Amino acid sequence: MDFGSLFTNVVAEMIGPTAIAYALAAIGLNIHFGLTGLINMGQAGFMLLGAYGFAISTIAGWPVWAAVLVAIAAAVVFALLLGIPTLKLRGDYLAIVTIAAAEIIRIVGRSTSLSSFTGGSNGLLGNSFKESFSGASPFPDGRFSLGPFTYSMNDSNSWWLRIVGWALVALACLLVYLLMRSPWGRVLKGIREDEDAVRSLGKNVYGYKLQALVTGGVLGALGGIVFTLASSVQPDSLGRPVTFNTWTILLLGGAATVFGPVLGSLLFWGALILVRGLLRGLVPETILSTQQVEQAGWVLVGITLMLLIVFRPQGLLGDKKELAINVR
Amino acid sequence: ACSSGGGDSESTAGSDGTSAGGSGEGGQLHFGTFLPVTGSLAQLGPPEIAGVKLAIDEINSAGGVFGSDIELTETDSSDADNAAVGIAAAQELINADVQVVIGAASSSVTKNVVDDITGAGIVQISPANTDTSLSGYSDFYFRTAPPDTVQGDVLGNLIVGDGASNVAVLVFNESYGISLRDVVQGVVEDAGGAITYGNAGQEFDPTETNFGTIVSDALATQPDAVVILTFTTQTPTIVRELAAQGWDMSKTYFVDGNLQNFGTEGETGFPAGTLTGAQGTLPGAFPAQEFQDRMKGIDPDLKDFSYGPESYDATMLAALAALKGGEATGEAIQANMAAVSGADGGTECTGWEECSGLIEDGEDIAYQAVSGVGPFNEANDPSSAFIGVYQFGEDNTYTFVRSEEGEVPAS
Amino acid sequence: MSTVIDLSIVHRGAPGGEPLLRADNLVAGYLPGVNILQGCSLVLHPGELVGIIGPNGAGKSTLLKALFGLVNVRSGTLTLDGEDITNLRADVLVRRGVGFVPQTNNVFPTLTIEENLQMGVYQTPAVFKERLEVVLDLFPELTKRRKQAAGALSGGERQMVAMARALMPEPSVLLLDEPSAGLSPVRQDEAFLRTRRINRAGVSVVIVEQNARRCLQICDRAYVLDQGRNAYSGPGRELMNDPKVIELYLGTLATDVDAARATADGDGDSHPTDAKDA
Amino acid sequence: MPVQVIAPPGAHVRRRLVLLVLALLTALALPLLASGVAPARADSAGPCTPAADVACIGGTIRTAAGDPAVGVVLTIEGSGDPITATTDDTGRWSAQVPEAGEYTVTLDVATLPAGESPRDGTTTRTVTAELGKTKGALFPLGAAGAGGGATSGATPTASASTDDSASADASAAATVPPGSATDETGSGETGGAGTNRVLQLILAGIIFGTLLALAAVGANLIYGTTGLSNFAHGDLVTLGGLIAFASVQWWHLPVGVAILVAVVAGGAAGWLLNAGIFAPLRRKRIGITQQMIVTIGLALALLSTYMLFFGANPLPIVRTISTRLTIGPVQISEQSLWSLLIAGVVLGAVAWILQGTRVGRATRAVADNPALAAASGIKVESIIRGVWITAGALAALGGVLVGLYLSTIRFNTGSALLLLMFAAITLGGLGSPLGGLIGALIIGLVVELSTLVLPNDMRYASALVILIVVLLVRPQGILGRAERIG
Amino acid sequence: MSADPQLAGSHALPEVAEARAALAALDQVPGVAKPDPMLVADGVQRTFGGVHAVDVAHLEVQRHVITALIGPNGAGKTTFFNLMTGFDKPDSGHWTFDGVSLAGVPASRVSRSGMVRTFQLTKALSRMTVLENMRLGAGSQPGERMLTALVRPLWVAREREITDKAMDLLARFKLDTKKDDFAGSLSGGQRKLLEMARALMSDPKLVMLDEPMAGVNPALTQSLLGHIIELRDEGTTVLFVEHDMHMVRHISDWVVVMAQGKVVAEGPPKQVMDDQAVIDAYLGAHHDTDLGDDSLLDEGGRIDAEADAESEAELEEPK
Ligand SMILES: Nc1ncnc2c1ncn2[C@@H]1O[C@H](COP(=O)(O)OP(=O)(O)OP(=O)(O)O)[C@@H](O)[C@H]1O
Ligand SMILES: Nc1ncnc2c1ncn2[C@@H]1O[C@H](COP(=O)(O)OP(=O)(O)OP(=O)(O)O)[C@@H](O)[C@H]1O
Ligand SMILES: [Mg+2]
Ligand SMILES: [Mg+2]
Repeated sequence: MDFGSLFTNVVAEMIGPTAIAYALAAIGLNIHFGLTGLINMGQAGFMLLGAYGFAISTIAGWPVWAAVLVAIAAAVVFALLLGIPTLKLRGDYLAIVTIAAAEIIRIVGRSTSLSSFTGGSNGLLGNSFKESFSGASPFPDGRFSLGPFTYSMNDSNSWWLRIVGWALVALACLLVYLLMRSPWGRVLKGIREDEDAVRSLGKNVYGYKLQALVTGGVLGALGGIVFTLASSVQPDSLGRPVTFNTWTILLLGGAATVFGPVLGSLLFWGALILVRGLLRGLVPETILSTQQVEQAGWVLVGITLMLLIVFRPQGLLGDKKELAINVR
Repeated sequence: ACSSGGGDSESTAGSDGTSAGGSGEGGQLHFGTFLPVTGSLAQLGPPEIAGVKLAIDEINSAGGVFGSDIELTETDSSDADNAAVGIAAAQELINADVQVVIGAASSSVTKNVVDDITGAGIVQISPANTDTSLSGYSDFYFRTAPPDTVQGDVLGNLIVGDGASNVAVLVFNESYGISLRDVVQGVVEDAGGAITYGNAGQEFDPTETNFGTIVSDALATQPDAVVILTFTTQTPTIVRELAAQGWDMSKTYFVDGNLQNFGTEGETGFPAGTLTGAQGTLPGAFPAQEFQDRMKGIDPDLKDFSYGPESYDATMLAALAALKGGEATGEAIQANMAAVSGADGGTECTGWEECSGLIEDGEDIAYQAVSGVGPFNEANDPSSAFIGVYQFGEDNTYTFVRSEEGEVPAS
Repeated sequence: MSTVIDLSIVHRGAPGGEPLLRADNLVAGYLPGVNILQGCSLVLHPGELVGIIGPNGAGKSTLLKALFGLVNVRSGTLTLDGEDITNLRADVLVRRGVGFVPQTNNVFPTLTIEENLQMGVYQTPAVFKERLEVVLDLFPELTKRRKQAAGALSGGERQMVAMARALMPEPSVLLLDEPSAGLSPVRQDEAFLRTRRINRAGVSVVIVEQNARRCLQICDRAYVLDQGRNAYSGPGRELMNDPKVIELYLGTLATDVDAARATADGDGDSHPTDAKDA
Repeated sequence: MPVQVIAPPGAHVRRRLVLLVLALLTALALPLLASGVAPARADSAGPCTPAADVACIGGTIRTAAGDPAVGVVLTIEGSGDPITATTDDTGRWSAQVPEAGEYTVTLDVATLPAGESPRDGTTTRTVTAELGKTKGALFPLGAAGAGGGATSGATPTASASTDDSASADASAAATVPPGSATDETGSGETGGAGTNRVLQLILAGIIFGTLLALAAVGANLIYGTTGLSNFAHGDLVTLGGLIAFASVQWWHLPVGVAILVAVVAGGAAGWLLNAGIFAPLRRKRIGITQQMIVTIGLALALLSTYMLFFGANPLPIVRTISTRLTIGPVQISEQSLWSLLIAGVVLGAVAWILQGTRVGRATRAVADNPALAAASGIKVESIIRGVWITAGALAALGGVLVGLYLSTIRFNTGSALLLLMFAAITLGGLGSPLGGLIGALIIGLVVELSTLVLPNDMRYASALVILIVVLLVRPQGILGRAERIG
Repeated sequence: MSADPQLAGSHALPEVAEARAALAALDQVPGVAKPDPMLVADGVQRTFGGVHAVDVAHLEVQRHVITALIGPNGAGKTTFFNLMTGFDKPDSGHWTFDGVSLAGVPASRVSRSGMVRTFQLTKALSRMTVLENMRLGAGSQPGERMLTALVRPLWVAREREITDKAMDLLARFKLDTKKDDFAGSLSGGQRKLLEMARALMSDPKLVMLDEPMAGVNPALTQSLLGHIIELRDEGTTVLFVEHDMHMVRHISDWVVVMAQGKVVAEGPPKQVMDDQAVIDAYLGAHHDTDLGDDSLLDEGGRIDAEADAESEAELEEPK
């Protein structure tokens, strides 16, 4: 078994666009859940809208910055559409509404009725929208190796994307850091605990929830852009499993912490590659065929996930003390 | 270690080092499979993987290429729902410095990774992508799947020839189903018939499992024939529903994505006689039995052979292209794919031994695909394909009736 | 103010006899490393009514919860009828005849009043009908709302439901955590009297109260808890008049107001007959 | 076979000859076709077989009633001499044309069987022949005057139920009482084989809704008692179906026993999940959101395990296919009828237990306030254990019945239904089992009836839209209770 | 009129003394008009499934005084609070606060306009520290706007003020040692205290306390009453629900009695509490009798008779 290349693969995944995209989405979800207590089960919907917004407007010939703005606007509009009627719903009701809304976006996106914009189930091809982003890169073209990692400088899944992506993650972390320690963050936390109490103290709970939903959703949309810039726009690729993964990442890293979502994303994707790689390398073909190994890999990933929560329920960076206060 | 030279596909500057360092004259070939092992399309994976392995087995047992065996790295492309798995697998293959990636099965998954793979100078050959928008996507992207235009045309004419003027199409909303449907619809309508069900807007979800209403709606339009355009994930359920609602199954048509020897036993079996008389089209010029037996030699559990031949061909073509190009690099393979497929003519040959022998003798070859596809055209799609027509018997297995060849219209 | 003190009540329960419930040097807490009870002791003789008072956060509720197995006891011993019950599960204690009314969250909000009461005799469903009548007799205002969800009740009504629920199974030991909070004055008086009557009927009671005067009036003995430790203990009347206890825990408000009222009224007559404008 | 060779007066000798040859060939081919095993030889499919240098044009002509129209003459004109072709006893005709290119096929109306005429009035079609292929030309027939419907019949619901409808084939009619097959003519809303479409959809909706309710009720119970949204519930449903499949197909047990085995297995799984995972989590006082993530991990592990053992193919619990019974204006398969019945009875029993029994109330009490429940002498943990066992068993039963109704079960059947299950219980009011049933029925009906107006692939989206709309009006769900504040 | 002259704060604002004095001249009838009403409710009705929980024809709450709202359990006091503060919607009726109509105004706006309430069943923000709970109660913190929140200097100064004030109140409420504990870990009484202290953070014009002292230790209650009186003297209007008659008598300037949703009596504390109807329905004639008296234990004793009287009164009284 080649541990060197396995290690390389693990690290590559951890610094790659998938980890970045999920980190952004999880930071957004952290604003929803960790800070405000909104159980948003539709983060993938925001990501998909971001992806569509970016890709469709790029295909329509808009420059990168405008396309990003369109993606953000799409997320904002969706957050408002979703939030204005539903934010008065409590906890689990909101969860099902958001999961349903995200699913509706996916189904409508892949349906034949809008295929002139969304490409229907074909989705939107990478080469139809990636160029303007790689064109915006200040770096020379070509491939570049840093240690064992070789990527193209600017094309799909490039160093350029990684740099921009991590910069976004850093910015998002800074944003959360500032907000979390501010009175604004305090109000959100209050809403998380008991919105009626906060209402009685004169805070416009509804407005705050909407702000949180929009902010987190925009981060999700940015995550969606990063994700599609390394792949293509496929509605099915930003469906329910993505939301589940994002939640896992958030709780793995620790909700209501600044770096939890980022750490969670790194570890989740790193662990995924590691677990499956180890299985592949260590289990002889006579016991499990290569195919079975992949499936068993998922079983292990699921179990690992459960064990992590069991043994570190507050997440890696979370506060154990908060957990001890039994809310229910 | 920094090499930011010109990145255009002609340049082999970056890969010179690799090709010189290998054993033999040209270095070692390293292929990767990028096929679904998990996820909702997992049942498509085994025959495809078996096809690749069969080809590599045959090549390696004949001494390999450039004096060394072809190395194979298998990865899981999963499905579009778990895109991140596929993306990671693609990165893994890129990191492993493969020269050829065989996959993916689903067009959606392909689209997620094709930029990365081809951008790294790796030849990607899909055995199953039929989405027309992938035609000519990249110089490094090929496919051995028969274009829908050919199969759909044959299928449409088969239906029309059987006198069906009102045709109901049970089609799922995936590019595979929709583009086949469009072709069939064209043929049927040109001939004066009509699609009574399955028009735009009547596609169902690819994850649909509840077909009662869909089937009864389709049958309510009083069709003369029913075409099933889905993968094997949904087909058995649809067949059962059709039979339960009293449809005469002899007027049912299958396609390569779901034509399967269902049999009367085991998981896939239907009661004897269920499918008697139903027909299906399957790309491939030759009666497939002998080839299927060879595939079973690789994976004895195989029941379904969809896209196995295409995968085999993809592997063979890539290996031959490498041999012809004289080095184990993506660029060399890419440059010679069309040539070995017979795009510029050449001696027709089948199998590794014959074809590699011809190449080593310096001859131009035209590899005769097991799947019946013709040489690549400018868009790296098969330019033509043989389509076999098959008919089900009492035991729900199909037998060969005849085959037709179709050209891919130049786009 | 009545001064009738029947000393025979105070020492009922035979001092020197075996205590029914006994807690020795209890140490307990919620968060790891933080002890709320820091060596609390309590003795309850059969047939006794014992009160616990103390400032907010002293650990009174924690003590009751510890007795009832709802808080983990870290050290110390707990015996019921001579048997060790430290950290026994609550339902086991219920089977052994211990009843408990928590301070907060003391009803099942989505269950109707009747269902709430039914839960009170969960382990002995056969007696439900009979006990229901008895208990509804005690709280007649609950009768007409039997089918209403307890969550919709007013604060005081909830309190009645909570008390009623605890009385359903005829426990032999009753642990009450502020049963009078939120009740109207006359209902409070009733609650205390009822407690006494129950006690008289043979139930041993531990009652935690912030209505400290009332509590001390009715109980045989009382403990004053402060910061998780026993601060004072003794017969209720003694504590009530102990200046230290008054200063630290009881306050002088009631006496002040009464005094002021007495002055204003001019005489001790507390039965004004003039005002009748409602 | 109603062979009706109508030879008009003065027919060519040559045509006779062609007929003869055709008849001979058909006679040769027939036994082979009838045996059902088509020979693997290319030339046996018909008179003209396309080859690399052969192009064919052909088709089949049927009367309005669907019988082969025999002896119909067609003329094919293009390059070279005109060619005539005549339909054989199966209504089939074909002609070999000399080269690729455009040909005009003309139907000789005079040779048509009595009373038949081209439905759309067209008697000529242009066909582009290609080497190596058979190109078709269609001449659908229909009674004069009744035509038009089918030519514009590209719209599906406008229904091609003109007179050619009887061509819907004999076997369909065989399962349907005679008479019902004829009364549908011209009626826009008649469904397949003589059923009323709207009623049929409603029935389908009710069955689907009931089964969904059964599959979902366990999730509702678990939510109701512990507050946990169990994302692995769908996989418990799948488990039932898969166990039933294995019992019937692998261990050859009768279906009834298989259902029992599946239910027991489901209950055992519920017990195991609680004892092995969730009871310890509760003991450690781990938050409900964390537990929810654990269920996500569990769902992943279960799904992959199923795939490992059962593969990705759809699996039939029973291999036989039972045709549908017709009851009044609707059709229903016997399996579905049984499923509906069992589900109805079980749901009723569950509702009664929850509302009418002490233990049922105790589950609600535990849901409301576990600490107080313990203080009331309820064994909270054993109630929760019981709920998990029941939930597992009910999910498994739901899985079997869903598998029977949908006719197959797959490793992801349950997880694909999960969202609908959650939607149903949310719609009804979380934690309210009766509400869950109502919610599920609404979802089932919307899913089925939405196809009347919406594209097919939007049917689930429409159910979700309904969910959102209802929650806007009643934020606590249909039967949920609003909370008191203060 | 003062219940207790010695408690009329010497440093009270003149208008406060004036407002209190003005009460003396009023008729003691339900719904009487006050000279300077802060809160005026008209025809406010709320029914739950046929039961009239609140049915207030007219009620005015005088500015600058302490008004107590008393009444039997289930009289509708909490529901009335909920309606006034926008946490519940009445079936009919309108009301004004400080001259502004508040019908249909959301709870948060009501609170911001200066009418702050506490909850009978406390709503501590469990996983926030006590100090954070307090800070949240403060108004006009620019840092609570999202964009300003990002620029720390824009709000630190105000934050410091808020913190100082919070610490001050916490000390008064004996919660200062708990300031860094999670509010969820407080005892029942401590939560009540936190709830009240938090409501006072925003310097409300009218503070509505729902049974603030239930469960609070008597010694502490006593010291807190002083604080409430001080608040009034500084100009805050107080409306509170309480069952502790000592407290009502000690600090209230005016008492409103509710029963079965209706206002059934109003007046200065002494008069109201001496009102036989109120005594029958609510207080019980001997609520200050020593309950240690064994004679009370006999069935059919005096208290029982009173309890029965209350039940009957409840049934008959409102028309
Ligand atoms: N959401 C509700 N649904 C049904 N009934 C309710 C609801 N809220 C209150 N009620 C009823 O309205 C009546 C008034 O309740 P409210 O809480 O206002 O009483 P209260 O005067 O505050 O009593 P307490 O002194 O016991 O707190 C009660 O009988 C209560 O049961
Ligand atoms: N769930 C909990 N987690 C952590 N600490 C707690 C918890 N409950 C109570 N405490 C702490 O334990 C101490 C004692 O609380 P307890 O409830 O026993 O007080 P109490 O004497 O009943 O007070 P009160 O008269 O106010 O009800 C308090 O300081 C409180 O902060
Ligand atoms: Mg307490
Ligand atoms: Mg109240």
